[in-house]
Amino acid sequence: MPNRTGACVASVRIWEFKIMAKMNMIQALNSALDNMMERDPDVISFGEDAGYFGGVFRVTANLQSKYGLDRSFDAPINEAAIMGMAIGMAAKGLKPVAEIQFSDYIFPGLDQIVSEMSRLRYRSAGQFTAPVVVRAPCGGGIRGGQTHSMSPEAFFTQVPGVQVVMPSNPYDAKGLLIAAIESPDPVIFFEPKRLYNGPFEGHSGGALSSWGKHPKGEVPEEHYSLPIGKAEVVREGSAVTIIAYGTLVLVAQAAAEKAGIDAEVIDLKTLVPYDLETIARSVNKTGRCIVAQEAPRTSGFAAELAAQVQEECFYALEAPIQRVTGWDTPYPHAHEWAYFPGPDRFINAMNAVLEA
Amino acid sequence: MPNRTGACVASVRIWEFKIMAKMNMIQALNSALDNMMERDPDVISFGEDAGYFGGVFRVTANLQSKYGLDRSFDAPINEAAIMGMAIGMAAKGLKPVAEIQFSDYIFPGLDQIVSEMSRLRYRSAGQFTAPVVVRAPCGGGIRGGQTHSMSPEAFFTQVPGVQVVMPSNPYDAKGLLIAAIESPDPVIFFEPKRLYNGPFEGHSGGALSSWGKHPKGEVPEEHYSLPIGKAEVVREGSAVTIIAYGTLVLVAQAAAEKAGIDAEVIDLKTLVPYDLETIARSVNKTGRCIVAQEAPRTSGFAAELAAQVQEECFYALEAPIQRVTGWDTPYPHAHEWAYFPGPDRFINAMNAVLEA
Amino acid sequence: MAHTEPRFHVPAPHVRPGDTPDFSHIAIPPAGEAKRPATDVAGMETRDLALGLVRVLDHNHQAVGEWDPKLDPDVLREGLRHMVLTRVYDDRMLKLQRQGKMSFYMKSTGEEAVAVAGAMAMQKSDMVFPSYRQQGILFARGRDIVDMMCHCISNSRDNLKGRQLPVHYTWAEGNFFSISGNLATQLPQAVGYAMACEYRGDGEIAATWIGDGSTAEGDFHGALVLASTYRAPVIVNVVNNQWAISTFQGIAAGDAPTFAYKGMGYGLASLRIDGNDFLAVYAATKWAAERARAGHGATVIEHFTYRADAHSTSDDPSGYRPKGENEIWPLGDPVERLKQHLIGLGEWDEERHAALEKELNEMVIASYKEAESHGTLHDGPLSPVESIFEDVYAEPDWRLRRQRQDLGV
Amino acid sequence: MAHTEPRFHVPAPHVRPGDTPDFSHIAIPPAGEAKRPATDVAGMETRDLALGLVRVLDHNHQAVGEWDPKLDPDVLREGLRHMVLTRVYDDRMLKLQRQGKMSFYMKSTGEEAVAVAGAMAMQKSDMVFPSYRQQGILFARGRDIVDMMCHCISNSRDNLKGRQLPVHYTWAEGNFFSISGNLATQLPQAVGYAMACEYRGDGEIAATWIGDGSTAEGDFHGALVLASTYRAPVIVNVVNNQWAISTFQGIAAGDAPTFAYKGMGYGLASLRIDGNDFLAVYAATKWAAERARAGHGATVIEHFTYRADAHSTSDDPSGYRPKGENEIWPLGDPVERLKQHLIGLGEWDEERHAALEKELNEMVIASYKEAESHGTLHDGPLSPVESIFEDVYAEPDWRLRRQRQDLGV
Ligand SMILES: Cc1ncc(C[n+]2csc(CCOP(=O)(O)OP(=O)(O)O)c2C)c(N)n1
Ligand SMILES: Cc1ncc(C[n+]2csc(CCOP(=O)(O)OP(=O)(O)O)c2C)c(N)n1
Ligand SMILES: [Mg+2]
Ligand SMILES: [Mg+2]
Repeated sequence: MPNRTGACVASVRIWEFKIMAKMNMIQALNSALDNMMERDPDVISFGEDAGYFGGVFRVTANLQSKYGLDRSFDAPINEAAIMGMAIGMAAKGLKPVAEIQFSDYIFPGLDQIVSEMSRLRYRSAGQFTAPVVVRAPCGGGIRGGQTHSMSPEAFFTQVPGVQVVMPSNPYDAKGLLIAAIESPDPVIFFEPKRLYNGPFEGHSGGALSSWGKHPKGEVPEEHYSLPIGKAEVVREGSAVTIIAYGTLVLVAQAAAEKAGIDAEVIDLKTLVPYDLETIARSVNKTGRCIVAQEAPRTSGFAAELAAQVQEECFYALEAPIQRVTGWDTPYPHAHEWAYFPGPDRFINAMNAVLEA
Repeated sequence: MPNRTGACVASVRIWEFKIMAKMNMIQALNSALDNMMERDPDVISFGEDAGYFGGVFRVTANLQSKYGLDRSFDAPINEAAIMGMAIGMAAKGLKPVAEIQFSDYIFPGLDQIVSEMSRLRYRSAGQFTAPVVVRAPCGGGIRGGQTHSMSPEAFFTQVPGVQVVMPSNPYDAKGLLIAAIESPDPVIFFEPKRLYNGPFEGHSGGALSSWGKHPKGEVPEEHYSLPIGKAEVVREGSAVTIIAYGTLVLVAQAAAEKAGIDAEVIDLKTLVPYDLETIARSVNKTGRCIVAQEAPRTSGFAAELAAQVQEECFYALEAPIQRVTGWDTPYPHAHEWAYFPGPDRFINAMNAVLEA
Repeated sequence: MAHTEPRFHVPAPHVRPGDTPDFSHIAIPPAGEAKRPATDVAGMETRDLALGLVRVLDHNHQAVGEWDPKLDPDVLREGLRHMVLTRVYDDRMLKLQRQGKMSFYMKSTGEEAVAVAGAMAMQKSDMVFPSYRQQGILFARGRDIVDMMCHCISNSRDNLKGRQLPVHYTWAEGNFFSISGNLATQLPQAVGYAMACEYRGDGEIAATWIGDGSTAEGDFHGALVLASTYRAPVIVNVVNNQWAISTFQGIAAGDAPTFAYKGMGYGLASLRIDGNDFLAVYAATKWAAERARAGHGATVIEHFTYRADAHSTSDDPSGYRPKGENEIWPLGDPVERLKQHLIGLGEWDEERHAALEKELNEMVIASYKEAESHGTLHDGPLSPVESIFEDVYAEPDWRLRRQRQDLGV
Repeated sequence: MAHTEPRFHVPAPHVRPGDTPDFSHIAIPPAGEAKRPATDVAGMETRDLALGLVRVLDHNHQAVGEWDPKLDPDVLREGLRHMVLTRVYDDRMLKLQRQGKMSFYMKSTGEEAVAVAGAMAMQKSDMVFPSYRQQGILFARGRDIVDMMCHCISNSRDNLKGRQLPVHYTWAEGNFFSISGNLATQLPQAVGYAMACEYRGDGEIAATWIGDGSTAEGDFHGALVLASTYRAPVIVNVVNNQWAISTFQGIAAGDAPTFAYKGMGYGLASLRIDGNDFLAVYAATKWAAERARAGHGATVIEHFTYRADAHSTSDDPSGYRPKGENEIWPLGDPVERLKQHLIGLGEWDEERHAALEKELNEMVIASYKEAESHGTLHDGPLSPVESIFEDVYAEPDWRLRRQRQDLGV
């Protein structure tokens, strides 16, 4: 059972009995869509291969047979058209959940997100809105090479008007996807694909472990939501704060375990708007901070976090904030583990920060 | 006359006599193109309205009549196609300089930049390269509203494989554009359009001043280049370092003058790869730092600079690094001066940093 | 230094500044010739219409042929009124822009029929996704002119709170979508909206407008793929006014025979029509709207017209095309043609026309006075400064709240 | 819960898993029927060819009609050899992938003629911009098989230094452009390259390949706009193998009559051909190459074929289409058809064919042995780790130098 699930879920759990099930992240996301399509006839889902077949990662499996061709359908291979169609539908009051097959392929649709979806409310002064949810599997660790491994989240964190979310486990994935669908704002929802089938601690060689054995692999079958904008301290500690999201949350935890360092690990969950309060509380306590992202270093989201933390917690900081990131290169295929910021890089960073 | 033009120009000036002319930034850029098209038959220029008419800002004026229809031509309104065409031409050995009419409109072409232009050398292990120059007017201050005012540079600083340049005056504009065309790597070349016709110090009401009276408005008519990757200290000082690029370089200088603060102002010129050496030297001296960008705050390039500076100069820093930026909103039309980071916001930041 | 012959083909217009305007290369088939198929015709059967030119008003300004929508004179007079108002409004706004009253303006001179007749042939509950040159729709749908002006001068009553460039209107109440400065983006949005109409089953449809130059964008293609795949009830209007900014239609068209014909590549019903002929625009739109509403899918309509004035107030066409082209444009002027048609019918006369122009002129002048009483861009009042932090999200997050504080508002 | 009738149209294939494979809805015109126009024909005159199906080999495997390229038996045998090699190679690589020897693989089974005949009908100096399913080009151009395998197993001799997914080949020496994982991006690049050929005046042209599903991308449109506008010497091959991944061609095509017909919207010469007919592919490519080289511009060729196997090793088609479709595909198998044609000519026989298969099989097995001697993905040796920091830029900047240090290599 998740232990720190926030007020929202807690309050739900007071008045209804939850049937818990073991779910991997794919099942949890599918369950979120299923719950929402069941309760709200305006929720529809589409994308490349996302209809009949249920998505190349099967996140939308069985939705077409359950809810019909017009509520879960295949889209032509044109990401701009998919985004534009979703905006038009949302403007009419539907709640489209559009899948981008790999986040690497979101770029042909970026203009519709940056110039349209994000600004429709603003430029029309609230007359029209586009509360689309864009789902996109991201990140490496599956030998996908440079076009199936990107973590482009920072691009979206620069776009006023969209919220950006990335869960790190099935329980959060479901609760946050439901929150995203219920949000009045557009949400770019990144799914770390390396975590779809099991937790991953960054040891490339190891056997795939299962969400079934992980506390956050227990997921209520019913509807629940987690608040967008709230981070979670997933490991308490006093020596250093590690701020991470997605796959690296698990890697950071494992690295702290492995090194036996009393690190506090924050799972950010929402990148925009990020939970500065939780971050500042922790850094003010530990006085040391590491920010992590899988994307290339320069101008990644870790830079935003570092910039803000040094401003917010300057006088508490006892060492420079370290960034643990991918390199400023495309994601290589054969040497993907030399690129991926694994536990050793976290340990090095912790040592550097602690020795400073 | 520019006083700190770097070794490259200095050495050129030893052995040839330069005919200097007063040029605004448009003329300087046009002169760079003219020089390069004259000396290298592989240099070609194109874009929307960039051929016969010479560009909506006239940067490519007269190139078609001088060099022919096939060296300066109009392109269909499809930024992805323009980028793709440029990549194909560059792969064959030409040196395409492609204009994006406003940097706001670069997004439909972003995929070709992020997934193709930037990675061609890497993914082909050097067998093919795409040394395209993408010219794009950027920034606000011309009442362009949200679709003619963007500063999207940070998007490109996240893309391994492209260099990113933004000059702040005619002299640098010409020298850097020539360097960009001569670079073996793709260069995204941003032209702060508010500076095209004259220097601008951020006082919205004031009369337009002229580059003719500015030392950096004196520009050699001949070919010269400035090194990509080199910043310049444009105002020496010891109280605080302000790192800026483009329009905000002039605004920062004016703010320091106005407030009578002994600020050192660094004109970054190249964002990728940025000149960490010059930055660190200055911050280690002043112990205080302000980073500035016109783009919305979150995840802008100022965040990268702040993150790196705090890591590099942690023990020299006496106050938190402040960011002076646009707001996390689209660029508004009527209230553009409430959005634009003008001299007062710099002065506030300087005071904050100095009082800290 | 320049090669005399370019090494690859770059299309160029027939004439350039200094040359004599000349449209003799444009073939204009006689009015009344085009067949009007049933509205459930297969898209592929519209080939002749995609290559031809649907015209109703002949050179004597009489309505001829199968496409004559046989409108009541009251409807014709209403259309004339909207078109004259569009022109009067545009002219006045241009003058005011030149006087510094607004930052920017875009006229639709010569293209009034495209917007006005298009809007009148649809239901007011149908959503329109225009480009920046269909202000005629707003008049046809009865938007308050003072409101329009308040937007253009970005004052305290601007319904867009000063956030958008002038002419980038939004009017949800009138089912007029938010105009984007980014070309072609509205197209897939219109298709999505149209699909949502079917999903809702409310009998509504959508229409969108795009310029000749903008058809080159990927979103044009994406939208037609969607429209064809899902048989969406949408009308895609291509306004071929011969020019993008400084580039003529040949840069977007290449060797394509017509813009309408592009629709055929998607199996969509496709019509090329005389965009300066109120009756042709009305009839074609009515046909397409009926087709869409009956579930037979989308129609591409190319409106063959001419941009009689500059692209915008930032543009001076004398740099790239001969002066006076608009006067010899072979399809004439849409206002003049409808006026003459009505006169021919005995339903209108020069005096009434002069009176109409005078009335509308005065109304526009008076409206502007009223608009200015709510402020101007330069002297205010504007929307409150703090409004720049609103509507980014449904609720401002901590970043926006802090930034508002930083600005001290 | 599901509406029985969807509220908007969503196309679906005729049959799904569990159904009996059935292609009776596909009309196959007889071989030899299509006219072969002069290579300088106006694009618009190719309409019948865009709607028809150019076929040379008839049901008796005899070459008939105007499009018969009348190839020397040596050339036919060479083509057969390349096609058999492609298939043998694909089959072996699939097996090896299943054994964990490479991370990923994509076969081109059933589509060998598209790549092989296309490559053979061009000059080797012409640049090709393939998608990931035209490995046949590499065989036709004589690339070393060990090199290809070294790429696929990402070992120390991989000419892409392990940076790309398997099958995403680059081979500059053979004028084979770098394959992208991002669909359709190669199209405008090919057009730009072709324009640069004209600029250089070296008589070279370019060709590119794109899947049916990928034609929906904006870059397909952008490329055709460019090709039409600048009359670029480029061949745009649309490989309609009926499937994207799990979605059938109807999701991209919508109501379009054919993919070739899309070219008509740009005024381009457009041909729809039997993609499983080596001679038809050869003849059409030759025609288009001649046309391009003579300065008459681009051609769109739709290769009507069938993806006989899975999309990639990550895909299992039994989830979305009936098994056995490939066996009843009405245009048969390209290898078998060319083989029978040669046998019919008396220029080939079953024994020689069996011997060829055996020879190529052994060669492929031996090649793999050699390839493995340079390392495998899992056991190495790979390219040196520090090579991941090379080729990002011409020279690594301080960031990359530091990062390399951080990695300790
Ligand atoms: C994506 C994008 N690219 C470029 C521009 C700049 N631009 C504004 S209008 C215009 C010309 C459009 O011409 P056309 O589509 O023919 O429309 P018209 O103005 O003639 O109605 C251009 C290039 C833009 N607004 N958006
Ligand atoms: C821009 C982009 N979007 C999506 C994908 C994912 N994807 C890879 S192959 C494929 C199907 C392509 O089908 P088609 O074009 O018919 O080519 P085929 O595989 O049949 O040769 C998809 C959707 C991608 N690689 N790039
Ligand atoms: Mg136009
Ligand atoms: Mg396919």
